[in-house]
Amino acid sequence: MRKQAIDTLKLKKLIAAMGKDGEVFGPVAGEAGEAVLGPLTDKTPAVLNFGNFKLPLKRVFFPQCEVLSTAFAGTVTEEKPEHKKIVLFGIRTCDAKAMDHLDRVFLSQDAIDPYYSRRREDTLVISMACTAPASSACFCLSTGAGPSNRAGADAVAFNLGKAVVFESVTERGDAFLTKHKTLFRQPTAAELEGVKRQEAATHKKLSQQSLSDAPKLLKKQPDPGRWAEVSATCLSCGACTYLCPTCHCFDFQEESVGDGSRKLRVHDACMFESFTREASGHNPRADKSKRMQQRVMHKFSYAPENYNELFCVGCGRCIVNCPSAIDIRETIAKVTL
Amino acid sequence: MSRNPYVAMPMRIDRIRIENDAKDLKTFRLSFCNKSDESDFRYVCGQFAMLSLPGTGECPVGIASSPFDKGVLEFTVKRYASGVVTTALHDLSEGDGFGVRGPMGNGFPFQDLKGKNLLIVGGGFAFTTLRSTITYLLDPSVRGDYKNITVIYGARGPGELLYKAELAQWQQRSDIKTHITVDKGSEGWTGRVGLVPNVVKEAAPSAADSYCIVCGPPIMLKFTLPPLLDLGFTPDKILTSLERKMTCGIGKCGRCNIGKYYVCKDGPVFSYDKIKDIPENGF
Amino acid sequence: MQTKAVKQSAKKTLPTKETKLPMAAQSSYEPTIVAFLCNWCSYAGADLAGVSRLQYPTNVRVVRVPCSGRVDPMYVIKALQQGADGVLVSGCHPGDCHYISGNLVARRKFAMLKSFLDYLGIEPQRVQFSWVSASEGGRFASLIEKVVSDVKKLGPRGGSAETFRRCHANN
Amino acid sequence: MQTTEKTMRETVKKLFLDNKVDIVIGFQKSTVSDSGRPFFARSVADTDKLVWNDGCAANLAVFLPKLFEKPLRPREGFKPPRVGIIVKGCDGRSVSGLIKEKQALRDHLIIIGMPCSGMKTASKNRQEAATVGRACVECAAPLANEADIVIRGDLKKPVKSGYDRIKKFQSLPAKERWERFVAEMSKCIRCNACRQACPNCYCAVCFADQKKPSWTSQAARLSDTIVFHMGRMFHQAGRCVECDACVNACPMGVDLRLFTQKLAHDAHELFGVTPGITPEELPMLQTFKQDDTECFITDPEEK
Repeated sequence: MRKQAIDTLKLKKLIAAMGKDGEVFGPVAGEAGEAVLGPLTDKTPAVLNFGNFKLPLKRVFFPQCEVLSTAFAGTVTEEKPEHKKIVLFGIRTCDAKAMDHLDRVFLSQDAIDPYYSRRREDTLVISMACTAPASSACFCLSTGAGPSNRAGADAVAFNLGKAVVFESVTERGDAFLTKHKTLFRQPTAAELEGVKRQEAATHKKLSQQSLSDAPKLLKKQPDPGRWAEVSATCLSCGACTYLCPTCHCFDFQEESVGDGSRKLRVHDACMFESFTREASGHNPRADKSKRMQQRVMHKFSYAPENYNELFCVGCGRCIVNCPSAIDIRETIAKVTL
Repeated sequence: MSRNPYVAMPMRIDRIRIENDAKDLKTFRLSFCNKSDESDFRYVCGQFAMLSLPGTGECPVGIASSPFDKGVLEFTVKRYASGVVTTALHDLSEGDGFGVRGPMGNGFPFQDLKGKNLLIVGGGFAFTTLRSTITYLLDPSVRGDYKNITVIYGARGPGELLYKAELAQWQQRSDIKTHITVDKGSEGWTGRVGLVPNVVKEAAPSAADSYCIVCGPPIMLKFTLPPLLDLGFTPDKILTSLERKMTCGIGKCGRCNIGKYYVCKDGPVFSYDKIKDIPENGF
Repeated sequence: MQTKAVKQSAKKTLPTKETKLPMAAQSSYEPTIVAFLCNWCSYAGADLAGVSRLQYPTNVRVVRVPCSGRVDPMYVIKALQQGADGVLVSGCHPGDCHYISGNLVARRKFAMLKSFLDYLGIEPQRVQFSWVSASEGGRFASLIEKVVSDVKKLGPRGGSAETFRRCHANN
Repeated sequence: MQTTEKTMRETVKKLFLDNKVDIVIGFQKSTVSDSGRPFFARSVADTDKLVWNDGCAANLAVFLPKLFEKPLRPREGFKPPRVGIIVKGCDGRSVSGLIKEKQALRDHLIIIGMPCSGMKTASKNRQEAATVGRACVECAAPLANEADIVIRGDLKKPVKSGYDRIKKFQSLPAKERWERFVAEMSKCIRCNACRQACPNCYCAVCFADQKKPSWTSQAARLSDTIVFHMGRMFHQAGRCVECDACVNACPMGVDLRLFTQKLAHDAHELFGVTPGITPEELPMLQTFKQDDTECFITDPEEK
């Protein structure tokens, strides 16, 4: 772990230099004024003060729809994942943490996902610590992620206004700091102190309630009636799962094109009734309370058992975007009461 | 880079056999189009594979052939009226090709079964991987590793029994005890009539030094498990195979998740003690 | 517009190479019209046109349906997506329906559909509705002529509906 | 608004005390903002949780079809629940439509009409403050006409015609209209929130989820997304009550209203039907009149 600082005015130069390592993406101003993930160029500078993207970062590594193979005249051709170097700069630490979770799934040694792994290899992730919650639904501290967590990123940046302090997390992050050492300087003692102060101040602005007990409580198998109660107003749409940075359920779809076809991998959601419906018509999760249970249990009970991590980073997207404003924290509290 | 787990290997249909009177069960015998795939495809009885039809989709099916059957794979597929892939598979003819992804899942733990008595209980269409297992166990090179083998197999009617020729062969042999039963007899049926749980109770094989492998529809499992426990089989000695809708087959897509397990990766074979407390186990 | 930006970025950074599938080469433009014809009137009308040796363009692909009321709006939408340049639905004249009122229900439905698709930007000439009776072979031939020439005038679907059509667009 | 809320709570409390309802569908305070979110009150104790404010935008009628759904194997003595529902003008129109389509049982339903003064909808982009939605600005009937109980309070002034935007869009060239439509469609991530939030989308199996035939796939391919939305929206022809439940549910801010409103406009222009208000006996597309418009019919003999 190394720390380097750069004056904010020089940031542009750094981004230009990073451009030589691959295409640089980061938060830029969208059409409606909100920050979106877009290419950073001279004309579109990074927006450093933003809440968070509407769409989760997983879509960069695990796009909503990708072609796995093409079939024509009886021959199936594999669509090989391509190499393309990317640098992600200034993304939120919760989104980076979510990538750390997805790594456990897609890069698990028994079966490595070639598409995800290729993109992950080719991408340098530099996250930026939050200085304030993006919305009142943020609860990253509760999940153990926290506004300046390092997981999933190669380096973390701290915006101190006049200067930005970079801290490497991985060897790749180290190499990045070394490569651009002419632009960086050693951080001053005041700057290092500033980083600490910023971290402490942001922590205070967040909900302190912890969810670390959730796996233990959920393991006791809450009464099905409680699940029915908390899911009563659920509409069974996929807004929560599609916008969740750690949800990774997918489906294969076949698409006929002319005389051939393509096999696609597309995002799917455990909240849809059709998700587990079998050809025989049998559906083990026909009831929406079962589906809600699956989603919550997967994040807060099964994943901790398998990976020792809550599969929730507390970004709050599912709460903000739920048409019925169902709050996952409240759901857990109610079923484990 | 290792093989892309989402891309199927091409196979060709050598033979199609209709298994039952209702004609909704067909056994496909496949051979490998690429020789290299044949040597790569190493499997254990109880594993399954995704059958992949370009332009239509995929479905998971248990491997019905034995690892000793060189160069071929067999799959018995049930056609469902609302099943897009199973219907399309049934429309294929000999000589046609489709893709196979696999082998997937864990298979039966033969290391643990060595030197034990085996009770194999099957019901209906779930008999496919059990046929694979029995064929494997009866091979002269491995038969000596196991003690007594008892098979109890039931179907709804005589016309619904799978692999009739092999069943007849097994009944002739002395190194395996076979009980075949149907829920409802028909004209010409001289065999046993009765539900699988009752036959288990009647046959009452000893649980001493034994393992039980039981596969069947959830309703059969529900009623067969209590007599097995009564006979003295402990939950860790009862092995069963679960079924779920699957997409990826490698524990990523999230569909077959029950409790902390993925049926496709951690299963489909589970010992009963692992899954008995999971409410979603289906029985 | 966030989605757009992300989609663009995804496209730029992660180009999934999509093999172009071989398509039949087209030299001069001949549109494909999918026609849903009711069994009792319009299909018989088409038959009569054939028996009477009337000439009409060969661009039309006929789907026989029991009644114009049987035509689900999804058929029309799906035909356009799958690459039809135009869609024609034709049934019995009002009052002549074999099922008494199937075509009258269809009339309401298609008044709404045509107006809606037009509003979304699909040229009205691409989706047409008409009545042809079993005795109107001549009317059928001139109907097909009109529809084909209307669609021909619009040119290949490189225009407004290109994004919609699945065959060519890699979208 | 506070007195309205109080009256509403009292009314609901009385319904429970008089044993007239089993469930009342209303609003409760959201955990992250002051706006209301759907809530099922099941007892007197729950009535104090009910809220009424300018953030109660959700259309509660969406829950009715499932509540009244007869189970596949009903237990002996099965009776559908007696449901009370808090409605704004738009929700009321949806309820009327559902009754007509036999998805809600009128005699098991107590409709509580609220005085709606326009609902603010949470902004899709977190930076912006909530504003009164277009559906409310253009609302012609803010009070439910079929209400059993009407709670008095500030009522929004109804507008005569809210179709200016439709007419303006209509006047654009076809190419521009298509481009705009495609631009909206390309925002969609196919989460199905629009469909799930729509009271009219109660089909047991949606055409988009059908596998045989497969009309469209769940793949977020633009072409399939277009088929999905064209199909879903057209299924609202003569049924859409312009409540904007789909618009409010959409996490991506797709302007579905620009298109669904056209269907409402046409239903009115072509057949004189205002869904949920016109007391016609059958849904618009299940019936006909001898003199329905023929203006769209191609006449090959016409010169």
